Amino acid sequence: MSEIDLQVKLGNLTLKNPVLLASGTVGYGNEISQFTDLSKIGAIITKSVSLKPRKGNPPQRIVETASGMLNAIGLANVGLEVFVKEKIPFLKEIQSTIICNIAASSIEEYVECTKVLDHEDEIKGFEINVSCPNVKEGGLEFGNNLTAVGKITEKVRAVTNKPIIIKLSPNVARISEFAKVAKDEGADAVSAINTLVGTAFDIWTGKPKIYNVTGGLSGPAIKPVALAKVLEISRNVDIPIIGVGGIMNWKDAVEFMIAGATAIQIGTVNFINPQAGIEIIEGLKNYCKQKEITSLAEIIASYKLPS
Amino acid sequence: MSEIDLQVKLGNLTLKNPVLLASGTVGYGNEISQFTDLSKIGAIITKSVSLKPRKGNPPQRIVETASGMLNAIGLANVGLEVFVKEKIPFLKEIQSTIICNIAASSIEEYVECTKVLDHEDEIKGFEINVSCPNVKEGGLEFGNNLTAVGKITEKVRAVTNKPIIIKLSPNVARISEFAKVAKDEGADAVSAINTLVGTAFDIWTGKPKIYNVTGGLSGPAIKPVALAKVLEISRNVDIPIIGVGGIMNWKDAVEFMIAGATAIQIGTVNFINPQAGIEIIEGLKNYCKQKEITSLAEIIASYKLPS
Amino acid sequence: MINEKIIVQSLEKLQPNIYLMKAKAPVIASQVKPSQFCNIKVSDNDFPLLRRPFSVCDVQGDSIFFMFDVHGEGTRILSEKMIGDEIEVLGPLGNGFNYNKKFNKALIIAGGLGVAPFPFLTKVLIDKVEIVSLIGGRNKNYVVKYGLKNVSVATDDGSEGYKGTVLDLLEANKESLIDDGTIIFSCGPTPMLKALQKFAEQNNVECQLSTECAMACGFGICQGCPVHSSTEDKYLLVCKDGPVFDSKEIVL
Amino acid sequence: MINEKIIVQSLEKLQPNIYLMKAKAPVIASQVKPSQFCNIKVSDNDFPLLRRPFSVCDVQGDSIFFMFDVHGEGTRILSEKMIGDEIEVLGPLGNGFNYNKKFNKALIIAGGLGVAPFPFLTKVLIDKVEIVSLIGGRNKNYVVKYGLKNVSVATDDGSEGYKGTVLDLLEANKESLIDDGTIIFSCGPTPMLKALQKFAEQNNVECQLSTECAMACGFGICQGCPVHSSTEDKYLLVCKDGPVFDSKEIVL
Ligand SMILES: Cc1cc2nc3c(=O)[nH]c(=O)nc-3n(C[C@H](O)[C@H](O)[C@H](O)COP(=O)(O)OP(=O)(O)OC[C@H]3O[C@@H](n4cnc5c(N)ncnc54)[C@H](O)[C@@H]3O)c2cc1C
Ligand SMILES: Cc1cc2nc3c(=O)[nH]c(=O)nc-3n(C[C@H](O)[C@H](O)[C@H](O)COP(=O)(O)OP(=O)(O)OC[C@H]3O[C@@H](n4cnc5c(N)ncnc54)[C@H](O)[C@@H]3O)c2cc1C
Ligand SMILES: Cc1cc2nc3c(=O)[nH]c(=O)nc-3n(C[C@H](O)[C@H](O)[C@H](O)COP(=O)(O)O)c2cc1C
Ligand SMILES: Cc1cc2nc3c(=O)[nH]c(=O)nc-3n(C[C@H](O)[C@H](O)[C@H](O)COP(=O)(O)O)c2cc1C
Ligand code: FES
Ligand code: FES
Repeated sequence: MSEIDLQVKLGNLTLKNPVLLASGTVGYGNEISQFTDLSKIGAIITKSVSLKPRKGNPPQRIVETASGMLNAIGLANVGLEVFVKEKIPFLKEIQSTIICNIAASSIEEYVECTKVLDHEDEIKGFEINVSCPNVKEGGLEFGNNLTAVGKITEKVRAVTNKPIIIKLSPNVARISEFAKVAKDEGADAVSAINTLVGTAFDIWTGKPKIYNVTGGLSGPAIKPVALAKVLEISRNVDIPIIGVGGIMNWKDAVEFMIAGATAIQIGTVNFINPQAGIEIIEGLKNYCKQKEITSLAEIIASYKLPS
Repeated sequence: MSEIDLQVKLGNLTLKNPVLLASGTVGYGNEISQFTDLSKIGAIITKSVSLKPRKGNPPQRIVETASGMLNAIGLANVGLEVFVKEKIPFLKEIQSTIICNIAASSIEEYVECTKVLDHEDEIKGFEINVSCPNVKEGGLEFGNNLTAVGKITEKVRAVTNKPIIIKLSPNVARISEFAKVAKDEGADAVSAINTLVGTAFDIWTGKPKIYNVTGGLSGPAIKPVALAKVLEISRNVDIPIIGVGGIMNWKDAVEFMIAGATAIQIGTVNFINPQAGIEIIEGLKNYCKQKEITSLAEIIASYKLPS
Repeated sequence: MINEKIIVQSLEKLQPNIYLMKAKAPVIASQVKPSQFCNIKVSDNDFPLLRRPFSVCDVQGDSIFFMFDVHGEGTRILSEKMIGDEIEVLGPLGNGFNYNKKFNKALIIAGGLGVAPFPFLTKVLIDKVEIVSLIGGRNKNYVVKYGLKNVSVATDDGSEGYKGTVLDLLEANKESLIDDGTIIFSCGPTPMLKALQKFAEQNNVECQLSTECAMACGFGICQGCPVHSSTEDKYLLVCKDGPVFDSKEIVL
Repeated sequence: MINEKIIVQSLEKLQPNIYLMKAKAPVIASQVKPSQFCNIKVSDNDFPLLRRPFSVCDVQGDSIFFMFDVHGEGTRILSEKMIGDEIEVLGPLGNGFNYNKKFNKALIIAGGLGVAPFPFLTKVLIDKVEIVSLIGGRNKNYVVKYGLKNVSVATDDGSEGYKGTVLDLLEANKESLIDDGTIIFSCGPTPMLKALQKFAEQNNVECQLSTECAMACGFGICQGCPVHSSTEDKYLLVCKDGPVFDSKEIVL
């Protein structure tokens, strides 16, 4: 049997395989490269970068929950300038496809970041994290606001020809409406999902277990929710979807692709098994062999619903 | 030390303790009464009752997920008539407080059910399940629609003086807006949360693991989300909250009360440990002793947030 | 019915992947009937979340037996139990086989781990009626004859006994196997039960099916285990109304 | 740094609730330095989800040791490992104590399980400098002297040694304990480290703190483990920049 074709396309970006490392879960690649060969990964999505550096939240930033974890890192990052000067050179070396995730507190900041990074050859595309508070609107999340997501997509689209991926918030009633607006305004793909809002309390002190009070829930606990969001988008909007949320192994990855994902991202699992990405790629190949298909693309959105 | 006071109030309804059995997870009480003494429980909330009997969905209706389960029972129930004739007599015997959960596909159906059941002395209050598809509006969920939740509360309020609890859907961006509208239209309390929408696929057949395609996610996996929703309501709306979602033991129950819940419900855990309710009541008493407080009410919404 | 803390007394490997557990369970042992089941909390933490349903395979005095194959996480944990370990078990659940009637031959048809309830049924019926057992498995490693009488084997790959399904074996020998006083008692995968349902109808023989399906509670409160009634437009519950049904009663 | 499959060689109970595990880990054993740590996958399924961080307590040839108390689910699972069990371990992680400098006395201050890194440090320093160890515990069941030298004990309830905290003990004896060439190496609960930070400043003695905090990855990719820098308005990472910090370097 011939080699299995794992290639997938997101807009005009071709990835050698559909396994991406999720934003915020591999930093800028350097630490995890000690444990795994990043050149084999479909793409790396950088930790959210903002115009200015951000310190992030005070401790405690994370807490484990049943089959999941809450995090409130607070978008800690080195800022655009240091990112370009210090992080991109390393990213260049590792020969993986780099997608830059951008976080911002105003539409102008999204645009500004994209403009600057558009010049960087190593950055092959942008993932726009809209799960950030909109400072101008008093801290309400962009991600919950259809108009804001549309505006951000439109304005960012205007300043780059590289692929744009809008990373959607799951904390909304109908995520497909957000995917639709992203598509209409020119996005090449959407990522679904970012973390769910959650919290935890210490029952002896009455204090929240994380300083920020609420955090983002990730890990296997959220997989059923993420899958349902991917399916909802897939059934309603014609746009490539990158599935993310609770993927631990190749079986989970296949499940997301069946539900409609063109590619997938892994986040929390990197903390537990830094080689998970490569194991998933191998698992996908074996799955194709067992199913006797030569291209992984055949399984995308191959769900069979009862009639 | 004197006896610990576990009493809590929901509107004009006083419960001997804050531990309620959640709708759909104890049927009408008869089966679980073989394993536990229902007279000790704060209240039992019946399986959702609708005007006409409902067969429910074909199998498969449930599937286990990481620290959770998906269910799509399809609101299978005996219908109002049989409920009144056959189920209420048993509920009368068990000497627990009975709250009747009502599900409906139209506002009129909610009103009609409430009217009929208002005459039943055994029914001490109503929990209105708004996570049902609104058939008149083409199947969109009432629970996602502020106007609909307001209307339902208003109309149901008009036909009963018994306490009304609106059971809120978590599948919305800002649950506190729904709690607010419920309060404004005269609800005595809200329950938070119902299940999260989720799905799962069989990777060999491509079929969804449950016939209904999507189901409701419950169990420990959703606890952080449920807690965050309770906290959001508690910080924004002055209405008693019944916390529900992933409670397995007394510690979880305390966590919900700290986050703002006046009472709590247990669902999935009943399937695993039919005595969980009684164990939680005992655990709450011991907790009060250890904290040296005489009334559990002291811990409600006692969260201490960083300033 | 009770939530009993049973104590593991032995755990034997019957086949590379098939185990037989004996456990002290005085209350369940004194109440259980063949093809009733228990819902087992395999771990003492919240993982896996749900209990796992298993037929009571046999009863000896104060002890009950479970037979299981390692499938996923739950059965793996069970297979690693040690003598003396305590396990929380809800049971006995459901309705067992109905043999309190006049008949003279019990024809047992089991597929795979569907043999589990039959050692107990065999023990109960052994002095009363003739027993003939047809069991099927993927290959000889999936064939377990523990506690059965008069066994004929069918394997998909022919590595033991007849080559083919247990239904093929039944069909091939139906003349000698079935007479007026025969009741078929069956347990196995749903496709097998479906085929057997058809067979029973065509051959006009009473047939009781012990069915399986996903379960959360095991005792009637979750409504997670429906099976369609063939007589009314409604669902029956496998855990409460079953797991044993007359083959005419349900649509599989 | 490696994700090594280590093999349990022994598991000893040092106190009612405190265990010492020895495991074969050739790669980590050859690289690790005192107060570096490992992030341990305690189970071979997804429960509990995250790894658990533990200091390397000692090294003997190919083997490393971990000392731990049973706390929650993760340490309970560890305490039930059997000889021959494989465990996946990321390590060695972080930066250990800095002792490549001129000093003549190592004053070890440990609270509770904070003793864990010191058998290894003691082994490394034993022929080079004087070692004095002050260890504190809730009561005598929480006192472990394994692998330490010159030990004085403080217990909250006075059930062994000095009655009071280890800081009280230090304060009471500071004249004799501290001189110009002393470095304090410390590990324990954050309130203790905070008190020690103050003590070190007031007494002008070099002090290295091995800190603890919640961790997801343990190697710098999650940013879950911040500790505030005292020199700049930024966070350092306990797992990558620590766990050992100079007491002047951080705000606890
Ligand atoms: C009434 C009844 C009696 C049974 N008796 C036996 C028996 O005696 N011996 C035996 O080996 N098996 C028996 N089974 C099947 C047994 O319950 C499953 O093999 C077991 O639940 C698998 O659990 P797992 O965690 O190892 O597998 P996983 O596949 O990891 O389980 C995942 C989920 O699917 C459910 N599940 C998986 N397989 C089945 C199945 N075949 N039927 C129902 N639910 C399933 C599990 O309960 C769990 O919720 C019986 C099932 C039922 C309903
Ligand atoms: C660098 C470092 C070195 C450590 N070395 C040791 C050691 O040598 N011996 C030892 O007994 N303990 C040590 N600890 C603490 C140890 O990691 C915790 O006791 C352990 O994680 C508890 O896990 P659990 O599942 O039993 O407890 P649970 O309380 O159930 O754990 C729940 C969650 O909280 C985290 N957690 C709980 N307690 C701590 C803690 N004290 N520090 C950090 N995270 C915690 C767990 O990792 C987990 O994510 C160290 C911690 C760190 C950060
Ligand atoms: C510690 C942590 C930090 C994260 N930081 C970011 C971030 O900076 N930007 C972003 O878009 N998503 C961030 N995420 C979300 C992940 O990219 C991913 O969407 C989410 O974790 C769900 O996937 P998982 O369950 O595989 O982890 C973060 C997640 C975690 C756990
Ligand atoms: C099998 C099952 C059936 C349910 N049926 C109903 C129902 O009929 N009406 C309703 O309002 N909620 C229903 N629920 C939701 C529960 O009442 C509860 O809100 C939810 O399960 C979260 O709590 P838990 O995590 O403790 O289970 C059902 C939940 C389960 C698991
Ligand atoms: S398994 Fe719960 S009703 Fe049958
Ligand atoms: S624990 Fe992940 S960065 Fe420190």
